[in-house]
This record gives sequence, C-alpha cells and structure tokens, in this order.
Amino acid sequence: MATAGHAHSDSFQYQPALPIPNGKLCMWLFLSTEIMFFAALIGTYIVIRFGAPVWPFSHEVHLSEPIGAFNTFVLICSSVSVVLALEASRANRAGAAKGWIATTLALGVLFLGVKAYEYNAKFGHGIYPALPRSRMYEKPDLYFASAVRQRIQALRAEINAKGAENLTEQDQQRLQLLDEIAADPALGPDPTRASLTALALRIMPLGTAPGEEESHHAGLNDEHPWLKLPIVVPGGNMWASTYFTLTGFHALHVLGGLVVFALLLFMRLDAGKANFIENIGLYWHFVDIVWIFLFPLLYLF
Amino acid sequence: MSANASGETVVDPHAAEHGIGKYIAVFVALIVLTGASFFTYSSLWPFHDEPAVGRLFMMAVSCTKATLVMLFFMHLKWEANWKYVLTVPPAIMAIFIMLALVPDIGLRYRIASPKRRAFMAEPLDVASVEAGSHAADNGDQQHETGGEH
Amino acid sequence: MSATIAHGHEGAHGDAHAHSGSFLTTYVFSRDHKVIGIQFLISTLLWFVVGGLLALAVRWQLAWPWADMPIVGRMLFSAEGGQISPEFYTMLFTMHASVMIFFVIIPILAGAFGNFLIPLMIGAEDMAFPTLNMLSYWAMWPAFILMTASFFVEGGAASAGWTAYTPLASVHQAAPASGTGQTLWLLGLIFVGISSMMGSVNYMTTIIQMRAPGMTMFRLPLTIWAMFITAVLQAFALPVLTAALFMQVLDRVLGTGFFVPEGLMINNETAGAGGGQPLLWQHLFWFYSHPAVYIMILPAMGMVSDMIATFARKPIFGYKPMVYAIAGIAGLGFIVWGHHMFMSGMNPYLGMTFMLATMMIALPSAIKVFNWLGTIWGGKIELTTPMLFSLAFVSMFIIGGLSGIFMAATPVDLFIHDTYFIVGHIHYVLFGSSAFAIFGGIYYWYPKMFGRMMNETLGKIHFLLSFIFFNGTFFTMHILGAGGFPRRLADPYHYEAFKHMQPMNQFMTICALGMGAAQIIFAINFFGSLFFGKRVGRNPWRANSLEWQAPSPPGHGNFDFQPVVYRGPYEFNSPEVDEDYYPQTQPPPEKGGQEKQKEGEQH
Amino acid sequence: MPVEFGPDEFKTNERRTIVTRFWIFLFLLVPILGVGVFLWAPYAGVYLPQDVSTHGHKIDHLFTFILLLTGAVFIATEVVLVVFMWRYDRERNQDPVKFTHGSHNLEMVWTIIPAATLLFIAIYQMNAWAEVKIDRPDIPPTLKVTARQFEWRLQYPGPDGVLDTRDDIHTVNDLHIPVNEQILIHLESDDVLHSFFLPNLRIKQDAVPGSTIPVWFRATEIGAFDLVCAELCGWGHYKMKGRLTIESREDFENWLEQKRQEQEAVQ
Repeated sequence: MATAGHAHSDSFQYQPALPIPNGKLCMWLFLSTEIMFFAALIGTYIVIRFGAPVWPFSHEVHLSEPIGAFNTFVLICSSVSVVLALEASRANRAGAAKGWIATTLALGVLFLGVKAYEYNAKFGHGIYPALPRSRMYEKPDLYFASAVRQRIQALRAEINAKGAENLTEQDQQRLQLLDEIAADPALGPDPTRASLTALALRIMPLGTAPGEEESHHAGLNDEHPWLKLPIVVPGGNMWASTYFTLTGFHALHVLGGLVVFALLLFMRLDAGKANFIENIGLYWHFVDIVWIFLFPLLYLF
Repeated sequence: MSANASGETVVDPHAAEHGIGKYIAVFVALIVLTGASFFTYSSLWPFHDEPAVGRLFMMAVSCTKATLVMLFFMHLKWEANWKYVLTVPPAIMAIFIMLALVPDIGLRYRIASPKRRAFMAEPLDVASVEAGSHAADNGDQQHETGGEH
Repeated sequence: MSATIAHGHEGAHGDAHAHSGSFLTTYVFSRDHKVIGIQFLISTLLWFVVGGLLALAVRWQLAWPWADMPIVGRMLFSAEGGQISPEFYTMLFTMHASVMIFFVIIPILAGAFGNFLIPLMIGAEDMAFPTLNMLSYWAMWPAFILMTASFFVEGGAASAGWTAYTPLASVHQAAPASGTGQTLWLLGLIFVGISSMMGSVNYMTTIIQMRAPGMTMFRLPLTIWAMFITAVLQAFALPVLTAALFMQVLDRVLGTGFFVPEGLMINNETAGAGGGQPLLWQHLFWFYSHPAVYIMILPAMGMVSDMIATFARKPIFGYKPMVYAIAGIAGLGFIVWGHHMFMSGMNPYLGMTFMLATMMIALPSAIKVFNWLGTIWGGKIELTTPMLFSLAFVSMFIIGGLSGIFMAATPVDLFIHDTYFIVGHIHYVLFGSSAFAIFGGIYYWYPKMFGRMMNETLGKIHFLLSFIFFNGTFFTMHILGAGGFPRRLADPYHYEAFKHMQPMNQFMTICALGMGAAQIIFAINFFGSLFFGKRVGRNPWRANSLEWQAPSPPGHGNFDFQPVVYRGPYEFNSPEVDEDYYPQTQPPPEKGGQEKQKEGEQH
Repeated sequence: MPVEFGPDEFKTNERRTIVTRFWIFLFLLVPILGVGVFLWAPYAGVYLPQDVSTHGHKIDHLFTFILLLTGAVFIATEVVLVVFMWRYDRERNQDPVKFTHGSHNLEMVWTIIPAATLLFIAIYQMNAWAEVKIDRPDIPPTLKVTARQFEWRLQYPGPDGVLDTRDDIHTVNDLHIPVNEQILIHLESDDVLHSFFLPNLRIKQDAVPGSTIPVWFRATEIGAFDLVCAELCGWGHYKMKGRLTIESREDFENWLEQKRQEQEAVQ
C-alpha cells in the first residue's frame, strides 16, 4: 500500500462510466459549446436578416454561388479524407493515414484560399465594414452625394499635388473623367431622387435577383478601379457585418483544424494515434456541418 | 470483433472499420444534396415567387446533410445513448435563443423611431431611373456606359 | 478507526512526491490540479482586494460626494484635487463589478474550489486533462493583464457598467472613457471565457469518467454535483457571451453594426454602419449573465451543503431533492434572462413569459433552504468557523432569495428596477451568500490544502465583523431602493428627493470600511496559518467524503491507496458504526474483518 | 486510534455555552433588525415615495403584498434556523442524532405550497403589468420625450395638435403635464440608452435609440416632482435631471402658450 503512490496510473481504477475515451467525451462536450457559439452568431444573422427592410441579393454584393458551392464540395471531400485517415490509422496503416491527413490539409488550405479570393473580391468593390464608416451607403441620399463629391475632390487634389508640369497623359485622362463625373446632375445644386439613384447605379450597378436574366454592364468603379467611389448597397452594411463575422469565425475554426493537421504530419499515425485522429476528425466534421448551414444561409437565401 | 461488421444494425463501435464503401455512398449523397440546393436556382424550380418555399427546402437539405455527416462521419449511428444527451439540449437551446430574439430583434422596425426610418435602407427605385434616363439623361450617360446599353 | 485512514504517514508521503520536478514545473506551470486550484485561489484573493478597494471608493463617493479622499485621493486624482471625478466614478463601479464577478467569484468557485476538490472528492488521481487544466489557469493571465492595462490607457478603464450596454459601450464617442479601455475589457472577458470553457469541459469529463469504484452519480457529494451542473451551465451559456463580446469588439474596431441602429449620431459623429439593435446585446449578454448568477451561487450551495452536514453531524436532508433542485435551477436559469430587461423596451408579452419562468425559479431555491434547515434539525451542531459561515450563508440567502421575488414581479420591478434594491439583492446573493460560502470553504478545506489549521479565534472574529458589517452595509439598500434611490449615480444628492438619504449612505459606507478592515484579519489568518497553523491529520473535521481520506496535503496523485466507495458522503451518526461518522471508503461492518481488501474487489 | 480534532474548542467545553449563545443571538438579530428596518423606513421617509398616479397604488399594493408574504417566510425561516441552532447545539442536545435521509412527504409539501404561492403571485400581477405596458390608450401622443446626453428634450405639439411639425414647442428638462388626463408619451433616444423614471408616478421605461416607445399614465395630483434618468448613460448620468410639473389644464395651457411665445420671440 505504501508504495502504491509511485505508480498511480497503473493501479487506479475508476467507476465504469461512458464507454468512450475521455478525449472523445471532451471533444463532444467542446463541440456542444461550439454549437452554442455558432447558434448565437447564426441566430443573430437570421433575426437581423429577416427583420431587415431590404437585404441585398447575393449578386448585388458580388457573391458567387458556384464558388460557394465549390467550397462546400472541398469541405465535404476533406471530411471524407479525414474519415479515411481514421480508418487507415485504425487498421495500423500509418503511411496511408498520413496521406489522407495530407489530403485533408491540402483541401483545407484550398478552402481558405478560395475564401481569401472571395474576401479580396468584396474588398475590391468596397464592400466591407469600416470605421467611422465604410464606402457603402444604404440609400442614394444627400449624404451619399456629398461623399462622392468629397472623394472626387480628394482624387483631384491627389493628382494636382504632383504639380501641373508633371502630369502624365494618364493623369490628364483621369482629371477629365473626374470632371465628367462631377458634372452628373446628382452632384449638382439640386439633385432629384431619380438622379441620385442613377448616379449610384452608374458607379456600381446592382446585380440581379435570382431567376432574372443576368445583364452585365460594368460600373464606374469596375471600369476604373482607382476611383473607389462610394457605392450604394441597400442593406449592405448589415450584410457585410454578418457575412464577414460568420465566415470569418468559420475560417478561424478551419485554420485551427489545419494547424493540428499540420502537426499530425510530423507524427507516426499508427493505431496508437487513432483516438487522436478521431477527435480532430470530429472537430473537422463539425466545422463542415457549420459550413453546410452557412452556405445556403449566406449564398442562396 | 468486427468481423460481422457489414450490417448497419450492429451496435459495435468498431463496425465502421471496413465500411469505406459506406463513406463513399455518404459522400455521393452529400454532393447530390448540395446540387439539390442549387436546384432552387434553376428555371425548373416551380416556386420562384415564394422564396420561403425554397428556403425551407434548402434548410431541410442542410439538416439532412448535417444528419448524414453526424451519423456516419462522426459515427453517431454506432454510439450509445449518450449521443442524445450531448446533442439534443444544445440543439434545443440553439433554436430557443433564435426564437427568443425574434420579438425584439427580428421585429425591430415595428417600433422604429422616425429618425431611424429616415436612415433606413430601402430598395433602389431602378424603374424610375430607367424611365428618366431613357427620356432625358440618355445623352449624358451614353459617353461612359453607352457601350453596354 | 478504519484501516483506510490508519495507514500511510503523510509527512513521508508528501516528501516522496514533492521533488519530482523543478520549482517551475511544480509550482508555476504545474499540471497538478491541487497546485492549479491554489494558484486560482491566490490570484482571485488578490483580485478580491482590488475589487474591494474599488467598492470602497464607490462607497466613499456615495457617502461624501466630491469630498477629498483621505490619504489616497491626492495620489490618485491630483488633477481633481483629490476628488473622484464623475468619469472616474463610472469606471469604479464598472470595474468593481467586472472584477468581482469575472475575476473573483466565478474563478474562485469553479477555478479554485472546483480544481482542488473535484478529483479529491470523486477519488481520482487528477483531472482528466491536466495540461488543459493548466492552460485554463494560464488563459486567465492575459485577462488579468488586459484588465490591469485598461486602467492606464487613455480615457481610462471601461465605464459603461459591467453589463456594457450598447451603444454606450460600443460607440467610441459615447463616453470619454469608452475608448481603448472598453476594448481591453471586452478582450479580457473573452480570455476569461476561454479559460472557463476549457475548465468546464475538463470538469465534466472528469466527473463523468473518473469516479472511484463504487462512486455512483448519486453518491457524489453535493459540492461535486453543483460543480458538475455549473460546468454544464458554463459550457452552454458562455459561448453565447463570447459571441456577443466578439460582436461588440467588431462593432468597435471594424465598424460592423450589430448593436447600432441606423442614423445614430453621438457627439455629432456618425456612430457606425447601423441596421442593428441595442437590445440584441442585452439579450445575448443576459443569456450568459443570468446563468452566470447561478454559476456564482450553485457551487457555493454545494459547499455549504457539505459543511452543514459535517458540522450538524447528520446526513443531508433530502439528498436527491437537493440534486434535482440544482438541476432545476440550472434548467430554468436558461429561460429567465429576460427578467433583467423588463424595462428595456422589450416586447411586453415576452416580458410576461419571462416573468412566469422567473417566478418558478424561486422554487428550487426554496427547496434547498428547507432542506438545509431539515439537515440541522435533530443534529449536534458544532459552531466552528466554517459552520458559522455556512449558517450565515443560509440566513443571508433567504434574504437574497426573497428579495428576488420583488424583481420577478414585473409591476414591482417597474419601480425598483435600477434602484438600490437591486444592488442590495445582488450583494446578498453574491457577497452574503457566495462570498460567505467561499470564506467558509477556505476555513473548511484549508487543512486539506496546506496541512495546517487556520486559527479559529481569528476566524470567528473575522466572521463576526464580516457578518455585522455586511448586513450594516447592504440591508438598508433595500429600503433605499424602495425609496427610489437609483444606482450608478455619481451624486444622487443632486436630486432633492434623495438628499435625506445621505446619512444612511454614510452609515453604510462606514460599515463597508469596517467590512474591508475585517478582511485584513482574514488575510493575516490565511497567510499566517501557512507557517504557524497547527498541523492536522487526514480528517480534522471527522468528515466522510473522499478528500478527507487522502493525506493532508495530498501528494501528487492524491491517494496513497485505491479508494473504493461503499456509500454516500453524508452518513453521519449512522447506526451501523460506533463513531459519529462513516467514511465513504470504510467497508461495511460485516466485512469489518477483511480490512486489507484489494481495491475494486467488491462494493 | 484517537480522532484528531481540529480546533481546541471541541476538546474543552468551558466558555462554549456562553459563546454559543452569543452566536445564536447574532443570528437572531437578523430577523429582528430586518423587520425593524422595514418598520422604521416609512417613518424615516425612506420608503415608497408619494404616489400621484392612477395605477401606482396597484404597484404599491403588490409591493406590500409581496413584502408581507416574503416577510412572513423570512421571519419563519430565520426563526426556525435560530431555534434549531439553539435546540440542537452540540452541548445542549442530549438526544441521539436523528439519523434520517429526508422525508418524501415533507419535500412534497414544501415544493407544492411555494409553487402554488409563486404561481398565484405571477397571475395576480399580470393585470397591473398589462395596464402599464400592454393596454396602450388609443389617443394621439401628448408629447414626445427625446433623451440625450445629458438632458431631456421635450416636444409638445403646437396649435395644430400634431407632433413633428414646425410649430412644435420645445423645452428642455421641464416636463409639464395636465392633471387627471390620460397622457401618452412617445419616448425616444438620440444617442445611448436612458431610462425615463418618474418615481412618484411609478413609471420607468428605457429609451432605446432607434425606437419609439410609448409610455402612458394618468396623474392625480398637482405638484412638482423629479424626473430621473435610471439607466447609465455616461459620465454625466447623475446630472441628467428633469423636473415634472403636474398642473391643472388651464395652467398647462397657459404655460404652453407662454413657451410658444418665447419660442417665437427667439425665431
């Protein structure tokens, strides 16, 4: 008895409890906390979105459903590959397990890459939340017009700061374009509702509702990316808030999983690691499930 | 231990070990279901006028997909009853918190102040612009965007 | 005496384990649940001092507004000539509540007592995940540092109240102090949340999976039951707060619009994108923070149950109803958060629903009080310091619980909401109940933690002063609230109607100072007893639960024998044995001859 | 093997009786002083302030009702605690300890009785709640109150009787209402949360930016009272003080007319 203290791990027995390893139970408990975390975020999105007076269609905010669907496909593939890694590890085929983990890692990186591409596209169009306010306006009102005017003036000042003798031909063209925009009736002394709307559509035409025919005409911001004029996206601010928050936290979870997969590549993934792979697999499937809900909610609704 | 593992009714947690074919089947099902969500976008989808139908359909598809992932990839199909204890309460609470937010947040414009209404987003009145631009502003606009019209 | 207690010589045993690692791994980055528990205990007691000093400053301002603070005033606010400025006053009560709730009561109950007691009381050698446990402590440090730093940034610490109601908290321009300090506050709480989350999954896993043979769920001490349910509450409620905290950070840093309505101008500046709703924050915040109230009281209830049974020398009255009451409080606790928002502009029909649920949550609390009274009925009460604190807990919890019914009644809440009635209520629950149970728990388990007794005389003086001054400080708050005295006012006497309440506030402040001074006795006792306390054996209180069968202090791995559990933890004065206690590990008398049983043979 | 006692007190019983009595007396002080403070409070003037509204007496009645009910429970439980401490003290109690694990019947009794009581309170109060927050009167708003850091802006409809028109009459922190008339206030906030608290009218409602929240009441007595902000709204929260004047219809109209003329003189 007196020596029992030196070898606790072998001698201690516990009351029979759940027939699963501690790690797996802990992972499942952790996943239930994660359910609540995403429930708060997704719940917020749903009440804000369906309570909003107007919400942009996905094309109005340059969201591409095929890209989203491709990402869904990528995540589903990675779920399969991680489950195959688990099978291989259980069968003690360490090499195969490592191969599948590497596949999962590659698919996860691909997912994040696509995500980064999408984010970049939004940023390029000026669709992002920002303090004190972003380039997005909810409606074509006088605040919007004055913001456009300010931007034009800032651009002019920037070009003119080079000095009259240093202006290149490109600068001249730019100044000319700015003058043309400044002559828009909406920026004149008394703009009408219709002219303001026209200006907004001229800067960035809105996309089409699902089912309608696509009509591609580029706006000023698309034709001249250096302009970066303020844009009007009704409901766009809350759209950007929720979209970037939801996908951002999902991407962080993906990133967390990828770090573990990367660490796994340095280990020997034989049967001894099967439990560990199962746990990280559970986490990975959960991340997949979150995306399964996010994809239709954000892209297709 | 898992020699008789092909049947789906076996409660042995190791039953899944040789079921790679099963994973492939689930994988195919998930791809098909993702496609089904997209079906609401096709011209064959009969409920374009009622977006709620499409949304319900997509949520049903998502729930099916999530269930498939949980049952097979996360092995819940072969687990004992603890799976209900761990998954059902958070699911109920997740739905509950969403519902509790509806009266105040989902209906937040019900008691919106005049100031809020003045700044509230509203759909762009594209029709009025088109009517106007074809009549008067057409000449002005042609220079920049005329090529597209 | 049974064999399980007789064998083993704790001095030699302790030495055998103490030197297995370096100083750093043994005492700093330790993975041993007992060291982590004591680390939590010391850290939170230090923050208790900080929170207490902040409270005294709040009381000073309420008693003698704009008066120079003696001694420290000149040092702290030389610019204002030793006065507390109104900006600083808002920071004081904000940080007092934040520190006390998030850095003292929650981590001391779940972190310190949870860590120390769970493996010992269930007969495990450690937590299921010692490393995760260590990380849960060290995740508190970024929070500590961020909170401390927030006092020194421009604009000062968070000043929007511990509830951080938006838009005051989420818009930079709304208050001079809601700048960087508020962001640091939010980030600090996110770290507290991460720490609690890691702790709670670990506790649940440990309690489910690592109980000693024979320790069925209904043989667990009520402390463990309470810790378990607390962990469940934390696991399910905390992520919602974390999400809300992140959203407020994004509102502040990135300019998202979750909590800001359209067209909001503050101090002539646009306050963000708009499209959200301030009430969203309140819903998400209280979805956690109401269960948090139970997180702050349930472990205390469990600990008090253990102490009362031990010192009444009698089995706990109605063990299973007690367990069901804890579970009932937890279950109902999730659906009553709206009672903090009756006056917030919430939909009044929703308010009515929340009111019904809130009324019902008083029920399990009442059941618990009746069962405690039932426990001391017919016992042999030993008025030790822990017992005095436990009985004080019951006495004070009755007040705190009953005053809650006033708030649950929506029309009454209409009047007393945001008055000192609420302040009195929350302090009766959090200080009079939770903190008294914590003090009792420290006196009770100190011998197990450090192998020495705390001084009883000093303990009783500490109790006497705390008890008197506590009631002097907080009881009158109820009638102040009934008089309509609003909370969070830097100078309530700005209003004619409240001027005649100033003498009462001065009395309360004097009591609060006394209460603060009483804690010095506790500090002397706590640290002095580390060196001069009387050494104790394994079971100084003659209690039944498993931790008392381990050496004091337990070595690494806790038990020097395999604990096997034969019965529940409250079999005091059982007719089966001669002694007035009956340890859980002691084999039943008919097997009395075979004392040297092999572990796990039968039970 | 001897049982190791912790504190010395258990080994020697001298002085213990006196000390024990002292503790029991200390616990007895809780119900005595608790009740005493509430009895003393009305005489000290630190109690529910004068009620000048039609619905206020219902709230006060509920308060008193709950106070009496909880007071009875409070006295009963605290006294039981003290009696048990007295009776079952280690030295005093020579009987063997009652070895019991509880009583199912007792548990049922003390579950069902409080449950029924609580349910009764819950249902009993619903009417008062509905009167104050749900049954909104169907009249045009008497005035609009806009809270901002740190003042109350009040806006009365001008001669046209419609709010938000050019002839509106604006005042700051000076709230006048006619007595014995149904008042409907539109409550708004310009910046952060505030709370519109009229202690004497038993009215409290948070002002939420972005929302117009209706508040209604009927004052019964003429006089001047405090308008308090009861929700933290920044550093100047404490000085966000308004004055409520309840006056006769005539006085009210005179005051309104006077304000209107002052306003025109400025413009």
